[in-house]
Amino acid sequence: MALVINEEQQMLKTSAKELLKNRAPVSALRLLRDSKDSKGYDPQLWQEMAEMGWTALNIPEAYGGLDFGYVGLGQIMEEMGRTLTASPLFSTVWMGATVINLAGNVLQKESLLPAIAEGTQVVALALEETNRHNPSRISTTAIASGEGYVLSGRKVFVLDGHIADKLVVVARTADGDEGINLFLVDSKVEGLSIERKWMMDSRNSATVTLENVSAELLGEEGEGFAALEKMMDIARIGLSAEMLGTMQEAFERTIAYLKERTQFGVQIGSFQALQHRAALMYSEIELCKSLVIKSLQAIDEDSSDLTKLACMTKAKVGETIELVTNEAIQMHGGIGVTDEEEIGFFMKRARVAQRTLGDYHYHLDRFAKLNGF
Amino acid sequence: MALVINEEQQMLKTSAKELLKNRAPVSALRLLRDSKDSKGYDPQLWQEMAEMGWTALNIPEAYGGLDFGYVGLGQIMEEMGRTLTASPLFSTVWMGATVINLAGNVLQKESLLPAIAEGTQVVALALEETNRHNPSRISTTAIASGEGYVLSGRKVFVLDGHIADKLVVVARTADGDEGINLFLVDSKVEGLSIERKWMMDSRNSATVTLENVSAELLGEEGEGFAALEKMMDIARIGLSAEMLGTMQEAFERTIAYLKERTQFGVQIGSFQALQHRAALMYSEIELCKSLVIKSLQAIDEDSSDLTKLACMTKAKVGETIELVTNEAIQMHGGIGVTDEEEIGFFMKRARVAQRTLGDYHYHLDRFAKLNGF
Amino acid sequence: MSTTTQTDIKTFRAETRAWLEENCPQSMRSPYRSAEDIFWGGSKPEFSSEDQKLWFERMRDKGWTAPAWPKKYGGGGLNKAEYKVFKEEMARINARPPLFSFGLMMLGPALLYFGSEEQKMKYIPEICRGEIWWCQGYSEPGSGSDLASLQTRAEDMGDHFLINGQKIWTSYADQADKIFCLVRTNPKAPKHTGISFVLIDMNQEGVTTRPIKLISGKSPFCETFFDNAKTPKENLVGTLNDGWTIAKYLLTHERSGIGLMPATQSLQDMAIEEIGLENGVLADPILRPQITRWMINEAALKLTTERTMDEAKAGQSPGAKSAFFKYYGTELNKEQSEMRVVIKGFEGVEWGEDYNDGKLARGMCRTKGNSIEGGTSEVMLNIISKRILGLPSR
Amino acid sequence: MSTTTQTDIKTFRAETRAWLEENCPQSMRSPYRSAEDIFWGGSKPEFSSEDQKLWFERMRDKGWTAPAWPKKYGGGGLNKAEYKVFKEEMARINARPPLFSFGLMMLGPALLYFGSEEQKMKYIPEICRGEIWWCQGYSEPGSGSDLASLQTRAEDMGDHFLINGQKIWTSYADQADKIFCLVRTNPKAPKHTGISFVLIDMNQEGVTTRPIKLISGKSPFCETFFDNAKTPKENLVGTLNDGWTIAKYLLTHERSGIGLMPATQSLQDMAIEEIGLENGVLADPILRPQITRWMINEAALKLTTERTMDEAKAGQSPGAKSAFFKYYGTELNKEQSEMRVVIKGFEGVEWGEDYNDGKLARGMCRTKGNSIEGGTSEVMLNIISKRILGLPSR
Repeated sequence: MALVINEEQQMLKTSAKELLKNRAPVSALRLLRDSKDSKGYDPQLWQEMAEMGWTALNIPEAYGGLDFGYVGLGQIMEEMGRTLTASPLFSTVWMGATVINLAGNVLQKESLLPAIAEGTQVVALALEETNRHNPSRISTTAIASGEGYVLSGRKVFVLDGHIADKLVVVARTADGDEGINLFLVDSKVEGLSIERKWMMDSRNSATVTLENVSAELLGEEGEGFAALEKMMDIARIGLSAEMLGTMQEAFERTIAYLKERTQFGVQIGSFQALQHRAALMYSEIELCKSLVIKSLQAIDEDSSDLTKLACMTKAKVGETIELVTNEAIQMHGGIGVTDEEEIGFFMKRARVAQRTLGDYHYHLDRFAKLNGF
Repeated sequence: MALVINEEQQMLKTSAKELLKNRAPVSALRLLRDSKDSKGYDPQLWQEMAEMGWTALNIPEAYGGLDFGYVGLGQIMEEMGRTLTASPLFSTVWMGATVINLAGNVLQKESLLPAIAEGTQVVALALEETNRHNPSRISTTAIASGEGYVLSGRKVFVLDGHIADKLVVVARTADGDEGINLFLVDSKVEGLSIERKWMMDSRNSATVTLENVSAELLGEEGEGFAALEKMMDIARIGLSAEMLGTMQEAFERTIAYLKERTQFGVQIGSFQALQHRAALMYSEIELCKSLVIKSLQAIDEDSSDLTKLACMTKAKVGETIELVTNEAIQMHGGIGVTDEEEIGFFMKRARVAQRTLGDYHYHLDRFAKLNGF
Repeated sequence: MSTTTQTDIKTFRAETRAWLEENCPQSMRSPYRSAEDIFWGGSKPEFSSEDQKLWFERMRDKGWTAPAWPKKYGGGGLNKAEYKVFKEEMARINARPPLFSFGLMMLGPALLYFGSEEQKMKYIPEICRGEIWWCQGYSEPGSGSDLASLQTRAEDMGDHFLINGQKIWTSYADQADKIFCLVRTNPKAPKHTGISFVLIDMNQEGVTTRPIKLISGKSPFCETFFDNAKTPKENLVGTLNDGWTIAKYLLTHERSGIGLMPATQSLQDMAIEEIGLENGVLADPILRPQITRWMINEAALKLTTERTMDEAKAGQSPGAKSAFFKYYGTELNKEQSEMRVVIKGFEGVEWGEDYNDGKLARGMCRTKGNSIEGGTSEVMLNIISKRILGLPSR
Repeated sequence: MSTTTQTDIKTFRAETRAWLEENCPQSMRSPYRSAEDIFWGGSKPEFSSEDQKLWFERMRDKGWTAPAWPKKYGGGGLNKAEYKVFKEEMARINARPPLFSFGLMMLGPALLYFGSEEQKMKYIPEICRGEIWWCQGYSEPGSGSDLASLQTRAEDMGDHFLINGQKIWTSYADQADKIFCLVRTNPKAPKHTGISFVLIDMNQEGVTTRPIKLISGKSPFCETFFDNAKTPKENLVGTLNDGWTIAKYLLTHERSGIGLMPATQSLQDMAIEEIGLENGVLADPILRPQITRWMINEAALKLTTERTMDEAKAGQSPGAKSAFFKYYGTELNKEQSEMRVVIKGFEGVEWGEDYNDGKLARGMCRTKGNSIEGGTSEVMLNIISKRILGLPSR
């Protein structure tokens, strides 16, 4: 498949850029942050996104979706990465809808996917239990009880946890990876407590405690971990698309600053040392672009390379976004470290995105293991 | 102790610089190489070095040495690093004399150290058996037989092996590190075959095969490995001093070239990108200088930090010499990759020195282990 | 200065040790843990504890807030050998400096070197007694690394200068009593010339300040505005239009000040505790060599500081080497603070609601400024390449 | 050119496959393993095997040494769709190119674009038939990256040019029949102007060559000296004094040629074989992430080549992007060849007595030139920053 987006995808990207420029520039995130907004996102904007179909792109037509595919959804992420837009798109659509579609039974899909497509349901994934990404180290327990299960444990870094209607909780019914299963938990249920955390990127994250919480198994027992793994690879690619947008925006702003700012009587962009560092960043970003488009296509094609591609992409994008956001601040000089200038927001978002679903250390190591060394 | 050399050491360094400039510039190594010299070094120069006392600096007065210390010997190495001088100083004095002095009994010291001090005995260490430095992986066997031992095995990368009068062979009498011991082998003895290898740096290295070779235990059984380890740390520091000289010379030649060479109508040293890369190299070299002097002093002070310092020094120096010699060639441009220009010799020496007694991968890993992680 | 014999020094060491043992409160015998642990002095002094006050007053009364400065200006009058012993004895018990201020760090040294006798007698004793909080007015919006392009003007009005303009990155300007300041006194002269070094009272109409918020949150930095502010002409330090000489002298002083910050827990311990070992090695195989390289570089940098001092003692001039220390130290500091964030994972990127939360993330953000303030890394590399390596300008 | 329907293409594929199956000797169905496997053509052709000769002659007779060039100049006349199929079918059986030459790679494309009809009819068929070995005369001692500073002069003598000067890095000049050459035809004009592109016979008095030895050992590079050499004026290609346009066109062609060299064994396999695994991971914990990063970068660079071609097909111009490919590809190549030396340890730094020994060490040395020849990495970064990013010149 040609490594370019088609006309329809381009149109979607253009319309996303337009909406986000008007409705969700970086200043919107600043406002959410400074007002300590209780929701951490703009529900009206979220509704507009749903009206534009963004919440339905990866959902099959049978469940009220558009079945447009992940390449298109990736274009939206890239544009949201540029504007640092806070919304439940990643938690609900990339993670929630994907895992329900992969693992859920028909009834579960029927009850949840149309609501996600309409933008009326926010879904959060409760996965992590330690400070570092580790999907196999699950100690939250799930014990069969009557028709359902009872869950107990503690989850950290639950993205959009405090605004979710439903949680998909990863819990253990037995030892080993096969003993790890997925459960649907209503956010209002007894025994569940959700504590919002204030993060560096001013986005939503929560710590969730479950004490004998009633839950419904998502899909079949024994199949949860495989679905979780595939969903994580898909979500890593989506997040990489967002990070690609973020690094491109930070880079372009920096190049613009280098052209505009004068020191010692000349534009600082005329200093060769900065030029070469800019050219290096350009090169790394070019590589990231290729990995992201290839990986997005791999989702839609259900390619057997999905795992390796997701791993490579998150690793390379993670490494590059650190380089680019650090250089962006350094090249902005004194103004770059003030809160008034927006460039710092990109660095902060980069750090949290880096941690999400495995940082570049995690994925470098994983890639070596996938290759048998 | 102040991290500077004293007046006596400075005098020694100055006289070494003088001798080497006249008798052993880089062109001397080229000549040895192009004539495929059968010895791979200049015995007359070696005799002059001995007359200047270089071969006696680390040998106790009781055994005909000067007991001048390793800081002084390090200054010689640094100067020899600048001129890429081929000589048995490292094999015979840094490794041979050191290990005999550490492990040998009085009789052995009396028979060997004075001869080394006089420059009439070349000693080589036969340690490695695999392609990568690994002092614990010894399979050469030593079996007690009569008053002595009989050795069988194959050794690679034996520096100065084909010109040595004596070999110190590392062989195993039992399992584990304690089972590793040191043996003196005469280079003319039956069952020993020595094959010279032509190395990238045009210095001497050989593959040594032992088939039931008669050998004498150096010192006491069970104490060999500890002596070997200490000797290796000392030798790593000596080699680092040489590498420091090599990187400084390559760097200074490059800076001179940057000032001399014009392109696009200006000196290429006025290009800021090259200036910053030069400043980076300067900084790394400064760090190397401090580690080398501190480590040399640690030998003379018999410091308990010797192991950590040797490890840090070889790691940092190894990393920096690769940076500097690569940049040196790149900054010399087209001329830098011709054999006619001498700068390539520095890169080639760097690569072999890097491998000797553990490259920077080895020592980074070792340093982490020494620190319990 | 008097010379000191070995016996004198022994006596001095014994006396100092005894005095410190008796006078340094236990709570003052540990490194600073937070900004509150530093006493800055000033006309409205704020102590965070009784011990801090006691310790400051005892040391002040002995002249030991500035132990090596001449006694006649309020210093301790220690000679080199004594000062070395003093520092060793302080370090032995981890005693905190009783007073920290830009007066001690910067203005004092500059006055001792460039000031008139009147200025020394007037200002240095105040600094030693911690009575005046001085701040520094160098950078301006738009000047950045190109400090000499500064625009704040001081007009000669006969008996005083009339000052108009704006300064930025003036640390603690909102709390300071006075400012030492670079101003343009000859607008027609080329950049480096025509600049003077003057002292200005902050407590006057015509001087206003505004704090700057950083990416790490609140900060000591301010913007300072001069709108027809005044200062008597005797507050000119050094020669008119030759302030650049003093500025350069002080920049070198400042650079050597910004270096590695003390960290509460070593990187290595933090990593072992948080990430753990597998088969005896750190369970993050990528972080492991990064930490190792950092440890080696940090140790080597410390040794290089030591070596440079030893070389200076042996008569070798350090030249422009402070640029190297500034560059390397701040880059190392940025690295270690990034690694701490990585080690702590999700917790490392927590920000919290309050400035005292999210220390790792905020600390990392703060270090981003290290390679910008006091001369950017790029300027340091320029200095190394031109002044140390002698590479040509275009 | 004719358009081709899907049916035509299917037929073409079937025919091509059958023809290749029948005509390509088995020994020609594997990638080049060493320099000897390449047939360069020339007036004194040297074949390393009978199969090589047979394969060349069969392909030559079909016009498939230059499959996409027009038939009237001796090419295969394939249209785009057919050429794509041709390449796919060649790749399917790993068929080696039957002829490799600077005529095919560089001069031919330049003549097709800039040459007169007479020049095309005269020179291109010879190139396709591999009868003439062309070499390239661009660089001069002292010109380096600043190619436009060249000094070799061609004086207008009425019917011919008189050529004096010296070229360097002329690959295989000692074996070549002719040279395409940049010369200065107007010494008064500024650098980029006043340069012309001419074709010169090497077999004449006044042209001498001397091989250059590299740090890797012997090399195809030579120095070439012109001492009153001559060439008829009809051998001027393009417009007089406008040779720079052709030079730039060709430099771009050359850059896209220097890229990753095929390696016999993957880094990863070599490392596993030589170093081995411990607890399932490579026993060199520092090399492991280096190899991993390299593998990811290499895959990403390949994808970027693919993406750039797809974008070009979709109408987006690649602009100056060849500078990026040249830069990144050569840096990756240097890295992998350094890693091979590291993996092989002591054996990796063996040099041996003969040029065929010490392949790893010599190979590593040879790659050092990759980031210099065809435009240094620094020049590539300059091009990226100015032509792609639009950063200003000083």
